[in-house]
Parts: sequence; structure tokens; C-alpha cells
Amino acid sequence: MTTLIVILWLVCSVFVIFEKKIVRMILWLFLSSIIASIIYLLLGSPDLAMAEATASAFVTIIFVIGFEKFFNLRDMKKYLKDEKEIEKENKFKRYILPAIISIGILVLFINFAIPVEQNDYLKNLILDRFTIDIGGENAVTAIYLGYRVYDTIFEALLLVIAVVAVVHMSNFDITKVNDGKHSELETSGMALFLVRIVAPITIIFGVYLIANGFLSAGGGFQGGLAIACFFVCRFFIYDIYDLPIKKINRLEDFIFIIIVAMAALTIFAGLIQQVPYRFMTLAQEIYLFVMNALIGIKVALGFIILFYRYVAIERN
Amino acid sequence: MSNVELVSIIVFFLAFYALVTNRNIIRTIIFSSLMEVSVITFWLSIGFRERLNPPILYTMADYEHIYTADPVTQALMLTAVVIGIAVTAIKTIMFITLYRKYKTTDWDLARIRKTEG
Amino acid sequence: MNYFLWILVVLILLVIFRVIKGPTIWDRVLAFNLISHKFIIFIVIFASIESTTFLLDLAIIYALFGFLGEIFLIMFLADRVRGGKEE
Amino acid sequence: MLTLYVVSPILLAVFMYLFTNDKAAKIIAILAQLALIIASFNLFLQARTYTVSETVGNYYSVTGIRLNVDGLSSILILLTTLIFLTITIYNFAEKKSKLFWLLMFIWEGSLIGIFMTGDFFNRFVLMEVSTIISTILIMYNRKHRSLYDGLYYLIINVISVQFYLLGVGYLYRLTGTLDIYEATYRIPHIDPSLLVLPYALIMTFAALKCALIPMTTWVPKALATAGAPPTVLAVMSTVQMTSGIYLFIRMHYVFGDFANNAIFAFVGASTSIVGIFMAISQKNIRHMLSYLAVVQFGLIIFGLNTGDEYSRIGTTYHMINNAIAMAALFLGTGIIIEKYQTKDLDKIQGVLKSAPITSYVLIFAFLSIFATPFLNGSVSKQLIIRDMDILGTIIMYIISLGSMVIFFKFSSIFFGKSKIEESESETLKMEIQEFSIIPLGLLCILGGIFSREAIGIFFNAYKSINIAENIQHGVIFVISIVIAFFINKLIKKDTPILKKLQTYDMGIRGIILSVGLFFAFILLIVGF
Amino acid sequence: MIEIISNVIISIGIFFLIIGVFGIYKFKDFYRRLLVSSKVDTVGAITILIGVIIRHGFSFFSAKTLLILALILILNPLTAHILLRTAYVSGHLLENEDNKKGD
Repeated sequence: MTTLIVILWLVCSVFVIFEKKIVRMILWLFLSSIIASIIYLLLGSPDLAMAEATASAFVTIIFVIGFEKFFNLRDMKKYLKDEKEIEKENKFKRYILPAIISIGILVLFINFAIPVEQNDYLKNLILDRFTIDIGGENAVTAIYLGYRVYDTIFEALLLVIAVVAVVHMSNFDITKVNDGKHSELETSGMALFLVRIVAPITIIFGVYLIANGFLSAGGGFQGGLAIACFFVCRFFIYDIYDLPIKKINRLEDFIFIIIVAMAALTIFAGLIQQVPYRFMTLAQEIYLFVMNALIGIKVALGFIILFYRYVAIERN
Repeated sequence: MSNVELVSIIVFFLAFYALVTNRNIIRTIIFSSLMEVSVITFWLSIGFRERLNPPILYTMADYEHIYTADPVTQALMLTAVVIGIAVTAIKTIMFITLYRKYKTTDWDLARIRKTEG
Repeated sequence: MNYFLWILVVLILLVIFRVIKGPTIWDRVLAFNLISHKFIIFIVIFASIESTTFLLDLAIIYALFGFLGEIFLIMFLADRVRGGKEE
Repeated sequence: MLTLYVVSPILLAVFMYLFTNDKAAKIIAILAQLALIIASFNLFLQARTYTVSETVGNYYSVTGIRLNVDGLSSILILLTTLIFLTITIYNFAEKKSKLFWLLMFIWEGSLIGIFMTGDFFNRFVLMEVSTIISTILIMYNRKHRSLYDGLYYLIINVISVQFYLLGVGYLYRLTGTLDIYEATYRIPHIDPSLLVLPYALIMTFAALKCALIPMTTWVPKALATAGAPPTVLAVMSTVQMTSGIYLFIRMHYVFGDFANNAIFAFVGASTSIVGIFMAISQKNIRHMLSYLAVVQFGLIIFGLNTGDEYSRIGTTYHMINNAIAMAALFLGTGIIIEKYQTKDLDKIQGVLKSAPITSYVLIFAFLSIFATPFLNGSVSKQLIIRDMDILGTIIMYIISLGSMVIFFKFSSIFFGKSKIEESESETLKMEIQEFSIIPLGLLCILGGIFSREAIGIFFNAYKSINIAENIQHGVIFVISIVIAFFINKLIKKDTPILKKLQTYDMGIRGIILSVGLFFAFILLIVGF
Repeated sequence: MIEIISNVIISIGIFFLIIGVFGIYKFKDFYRRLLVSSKVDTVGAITILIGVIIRHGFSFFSAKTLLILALILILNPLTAHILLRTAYVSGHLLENEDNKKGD
């Protein structure tokens, strides 16, 4: 089963690489990511499968907005004309030599990648201990929010930086757009009605994922993206850009501070281990839940800003 | 070497080949995303066995954890996925701004226009 | 039950040929839609074999996010594609 | 509480960004830097006697992330805080927004984190953070920024970090741990043929971060990009690039006997020599300095991989000296460029008269770099040379000679008549900037005079230079400076080779291909 | 017994899916392909999910499957509708069975 799906993934990846048109490349990439996430599911990691599926949808949205101008033929033709301006390289140097080199490196790599059993030391240690040390039932969440919360802080920081970077790199300083460029699709009544039904489901589902994060697959990141997805639906319905981006941005930074403070107080300072034994499980579950919720809100706000930034301002 | 590992390495070097041969900035961005996916797949294939159970308490059937997936790699790759999205967003916005300035999607042409001023 | 999964994967492989072949972008998106739905069914049957409830969350995520990405692609294609020509 | 060193700058930065205005941010920044430098000095004193170690969250054994501060990392943390204090003072009179301080502080936190962490994956995360922040910061000026350079720098870093991640994956499978020190104990018991792949993958990334040949071309993209603030470049050329060297040192330590020194000695030496030719051909000040940085980092890699304890101590000392000198050079040229509004080497003249303090600091920094007797650079270079064989010694002197030629080419800006008028309003700002770089110049001199004490404090090893060595070094120095002078006279004419070198630029495809080729090269040499 | 019934129902659903895949190769026009495949696909999905629900009886699993079923019922026709509408609005023309251009 795994073999066949892996082959599917390989086919999709090959087509990402050899496809000429940008839209098709994006479509293939989306497909490739989704098949990859099925592979993750079969490898026993539903958490990551969820993360990859949500992430790939968001990456597709970013790519679609960002590369929208290069979808049609005329731009591609212009691009080809540009290419002629530079002196022509010969085919051997451009395609065949790199192909030979890449295949050579691949063969070398596989030659040295000797199959060997995994050393299970850390895995067994964590699987044996995580219910006592961190609590919860999901080992992945336990590592993500417990043993390696130090990494998670930097990951959250990276999202803050990404938002700052997107605002800074863009040429536009505007943060509030009342009447942006509307999408050309005159959404039909039926579509509108049905999206209206779907939108609340996404937000409920996101909250469910966050709340259940430490008990089963899912967690802050996946739930946060699902909540952000609600705002994408909102964009479909109303077609307006009236969110107070600046306030959301401040809120996001503020929540980041709370996350860091929370992690610093409970994990770094070791407060959670000081809790009396009777209340240990309760304290741990409260910690995991609150942390998941905070990360979920932070991720949701970050992605809302990114999405609105792209769709409302960068399209002009 | 499991199939998953083999194919993820093949995809890694396919993306490498594509990065080396193409001249288009958009493609470079898309291929580097593909590279990230392949590396994540490789990491998950580290403890490969047929029919692994998720590392969630009530699905873990055995106490020696032989048929339980490794939670460490999963948690690490969750971080890597988020980093991947953040980097992708930044790359895309940089490309958009670059296009506005130099009116090209070509690496070499952008360089020429940069030196021209 | 396992046979169903095999059949589904083979079907997905068949639909992928439509994504490769499909003369217009609309065919490709349509085929993509079919593939993502087959994956949802795949996950449901897989969860049913394993009897694990939380795998169904993944199916819901596929349904929601596959739909969103797809709709986004379609909407932005609308003003880029004119006169029936692809791209 | 080692985490505080990393988390507190970041928390403070975000807090400042949210709740203060631009003016208050500046004052808080200086106070915080002072506090940090005191704290890191305290840490340094602790780490002199024993390795300060802490597991985040006090979890059992290697389940959590372990932070380690030993002698080397505490020195580098001290250096980081010192340079950040300098640039905070340098920026004091300038109008920089809160955003700048936010990014700067996060950068500082992540760099301290890189020097502290004892975890493979945590290092990857921190490296990504610092890469992205430096990308934003080198493009901080919205008007003059060069997006091509920024994108080039970001993409090559993001792609090569995938090699590192793959390598860590293989290492994790072999050792079953992500902790660097735990891995160090386990690796000797592993079959060497299994280690080839992770070694090659990790070292490829380390080599890119150290700007070894053939992956050098990202350095001018990062360090000479148009419109980058000089303060950012000062951090970039010193601490950010030193973090690459630190990665290299740590990874070589992890692999222990398996690590292959000969290749990297060869690659480091050739990087230096190629860097010299590239630097001589440049006409843009910043391009020249960025290739000078390449020369220095090549030399450091060369020194690390040859010889014994002496050269290792010497190289580490050289790393610090080089960082101080580089910071002085980039900040000093920043003042000059702002004054003359040009980066062209031929158009700037008479700096010695118009900005005397700056030019003295620049001259001392350069003197330190090419190992003038009695300056810190000479001490470190003599320590490196002490136990080297003849070939290594010759290479070291050739590199010194090359640096001298670069200096002679650079020194044309000091003489002649300056054509600019002084404006009243700018003087205060310039005075503060000049004031901030004086300590760096002084450190170059003090590090030479009190070299015995400095090495004693830094490395717990009292190793001094005897008189015979000093005389020998002095004679060679004088001879080489004469040779360098004549070489400089010779190359003044525009030779076609130099012109070709000046415009040489490897595209993104070339550099990615060279990453792959370097990887294959290491695989071939180590594997067979 | 329940197992066999559910297996039969799922098999019927799979059969519908196979027909749907056959459909996208049989017809030469995009609109026809859309019509056939989306309808048949939805029917197949519903049938399979009902089979799964029967298999698991009255449980939390079935409730969740029911939610997925509802989502598919909404989303699949919706996607087809938007796809068709967009294709039509942007001027993708109808073709005759023997591949001639229509009006």
C-alpha cells in the first residue's frame, strides 16, 4: 500500500518539476503535498498529516495570489522574449551536464545510505515517560509543548517575524483597505448560501481541534489554521477587506508575549513540577490546553494577517 | 532502505536538478517548497515499519513500542512545516516586490537590471 | 476491507492520468477534485479498519482545505483565462 | 537560568515594540544592552572554571533540550553582546524606528541561542530565525534596497539548510539522540562507513555558512548589498558569520576522529587565496571588505584544521580579533560612505583630514588583520604558525601578504584632498558614531599588548610569544610589506583579468550546483 | 452479518466511483465530464460512507462519518457548480459529441 502511494507521490513530484505552466505547477504541488500527507498518515503520524494538508492549502493560496499575474499566456510570452535578451547557453551546459551531475550525486548518496535499524533510545525514553512528565495522551503534543517548548517558542517567533517581513518587504505601507480589488467571479446565490453554511463549521472544527489537541491528533497549529480558514470563507462571502489589521497585529504580538511568559514560568522555571502530586494531572492538562489555545489563536491571527495582506494589498 | 526513504531522496535530488536548471524565480520558490516536503518525508521514514500506530496513548498496542511511530520526528517536523510556511510567505512577497521593481521573473535578467541601476 | 483501499489507490492513479492529459485547466482542476474526494473516502475506510475515531478529523480537514485551495485556484483563474484558451 | 539570556532580549523587544515610542525604545535598548553585557560577563566568569549546563524544564537526561556554555561559547556570547552594545551606541543619534530595534534584539537573542544550544534541531530553528532576520535587516532601507541580493541570500540559505536537516536525520537514526554531547559519546562506537553521509551533509551546510569556496558568492550579496545599514553589516560580518564557524567547530568535535581535517585545511587555504584576488579586483569599498571577510574566514578554517592545540587556541583568539576588526571596518566605512555619499574607492579621498578618528580606527583594524607586531592579530597568527609545517607557514604568510596588498589598495582613500563640505547638523551624529568605534580600535591595541593576560583569561592557558619569534615575525613582516607595496604599484593598471574578476558573479544556479558538487566532493574523499 | 451487508454497500459505492473514473475518459467535452464525474462521485461517496456507518452501528465513529457525509453533500456539488460557472463565465465553449465547435 505504502509503496503504491509513494509511487503516486513520485509521479506528482516529477510533474511539478517538468511542467511548463505555473498554474499547473501549483496544482501539481498541491496534489503532491496531499499525497505526501497520506504517506504521513500511513507512517503513523496523523498530526503531521493534518499539518501538511492544512499547510499545503495555505501555501497554494499564497502561491495563487502571488503568481496570479503569470498565469496567462501573454506574460509567459513576454518572459520568453526576455530570455532571448541574454546570450543563449548551449543545451549541454544548461540541461545535460546538471542532469549528469545530479544523477551522479544521487547514486553516490544511495551508495552511502546504508540501511540500518533506527536507534530507539530517545523514542522509547519519551514514550515511557511522557504521561508522567508532561501529561496528556498525545506524545507529539507532549514533545511539542513540553520537552521541546523551547523550539516551539522560536517557531511562534518565526511567524511573528514572517508577518513583520511581509509588511516590511512589500512596497505598500497601507494597513487598512476599505475597498480593495474585488474578485471577478460574480459568486452565485447558491455558492454564497452554501459557503455560509460551511464557514461556521470550519470555526467550530478549529476550536474542536485545539481543545482536543492533547488527547488525540491535532493541536494548536492545525486548529489555528482551520480558524484562519473561516476568514478565507468570509472573504469569499463578503468580498471586502474591513479587518483592523493593525489591531490584529498588535494582538498577535501580545499573545506571543503571553506564550513566552507562560512557557518561561511553567516549563523553564520548573513551576509545573512543583505542583502537589494530587493536582499534577489537572495542572498538566490545564497547561496543555491553555498553551494549545494560545498557539492556536496566535497562528490564526498570524495567518489572517498574511492572507489579508496578500489578498487585499499585494494584488493591486 | 525503505521505499519511502528512497523515493524521498530521489525527489530531493529531482528538486535539486530542477533548481539547478531553471532560471525562473517563481519556479525556484516552488521547487524549494517541494524540497522541504521531501525532507519532511525522509524524516518520517526514519523509523519505518509496516503498519505503525500513531503515538497516541490508546492506540499504542505494545509496551515495547515496536509498532508505535516515533513521536520525536513528528514533533520536529511539525516545527519544520511551520517554518516552511513562514519562509514561503516571505519568499513570495520578496518576489512580488522584485517583479514590481525589475519587471522580470528571470534570475539573470534581474541581476543585469540590478547592476544597470 | 483492504481491497477497497487498493482499488481506491488504483482509481486515483487512473485519475492522475486525466490531470496529466486534460486538455484544459478545467479538466485538471476537475480531476484534482475527484482525487481529493477519493482520498477522503480512503481515510474513512482506513479509519474504519483501524477503528480509530480521530483519523476522521483528517478526512474533515481534507474536505475543508481541499475545497478551499481548489476554490481559490478557480476564482483566480477566472479573470486570467479568457476565450476558452488555457492559461 | 540560561534560557533567560535568549528569551529576555526577545521578550523585551516585543514588549518595547508594543508599548513604547521610538525615543524610549532607544534608551531602553542601551540600558538593556548594558545589563546583558554585565550578565554575559558573569556567565563568562562562571564558564571559565566549569561548563554551565542546563536542561530546559529540568527533564530527565536527553529528553529535553540541553543548553551548554563552555569556554568558547561564553567568549562568543560576550563578543556578541559587546558588538551589539557598540552598534546600539553607534545608532544612538540616528532615527531608527521601533521595528529596527525589535529585529535587532530578536537577532541578538537568536545568536546567543545559537552559541548556547546543545541540540541539533534547536540549532536549525535558531539558524532559520537568524537567517530570516538578517534578510529583513539587510533590506531595511526601503528606498535603496536590492531585492535580488536579498532573495539570493535567503534562497541559498534555505536550500542548503535542507542538507543539514537531512544530515541530522541520518545522525538521529544512528545515535537515537538529538543532543550534541550525547551524540559525541555515541559516535565512536558506530561503524565509520555509516557516518560518511551525515558528515558530508552537515559539513556542506557548515561550509556554506563559512563561505568556503566554491560557495563564496553569497557573501558580497549579504555584506555589500545596496542600502544596508552599516550596523547590520557589522553584525552580519562578525557574529552571524562566526556562528557558521562555531557550527563548523562543534560539528567537527561531534564527529571526533572521523572528521577529516585535511580537506578543510585545503579548502580554507584556497578560499583565502581566491578571496585575496577577488578583493584586489574590486572598486566598491563594501565589496572589497566583504571579500576581506572571506579571506579571514578561510584563514580561520585553515588554522582550525591544521596543527595542534596552539593553533587551535590561536585560531579562536584570531576569531575574536577578526570580529572586532571587521566590526570596526564596517562601522568606520559606514561613516565614510555616509559622508561622501559614494562607495567608489576612486572617488573617496582625503579621509585622514576630514574624519581623522575614523581613519585611525580603520588603520588599526587593518593593521590588526594583517598581523602587525604588537597588535592582537600578530599574536594570534604567531600562535597559529608555531607548530605548523613549512607549507602551512608559507601559506599563512602569503595570506598576510595578500591582506597587505588589499590594505594598500584601500589606503588610497586616506590621502589626497577631500572635496566635501562639512555640514553643521551632521557633526553630533558623526561624533557619537566615531565615539562608538574608538573602543574597537583600542581593543585591537590592548589585545596585542596584553596578549598573555588575554589568552590566560580566555583559554585558561598561559601561552606567550618569545622574543626570537617576535624578531623573526618582525623581519618577515617588514619584507612582506615592502613586497606588498610593489605589488600594489604593479596592479594599478587595469588588467583584463582583474576586470573580469571584478564583474564575476555566480548566479543562483551556479551556487546551488556548487553546493551539490561540494557535497559530492566530500562524499568521494571521505568515503573512499 | 452486518459486516457482509456493509461490505456489499461499500462495494456498490466503489463501483460508482469506477463508473465515474470511466466517465472522465469516455466523454470528450469538459462539461460532460464534469456532469458525469461529479454526480457519480458524490453518489459513490455517499454510498460508501453509509456502508461504513452501518458497519460501525450507533457510535461516535458513525456520528463523525455522518458529519463528513454532510460536508461532502455540501462541498462536492458546490465545487462542481463553481467550477462549471467559472469555466462558462470565462468563455470555455461547449463542444459537440463529434468534437466540432458549437455556438
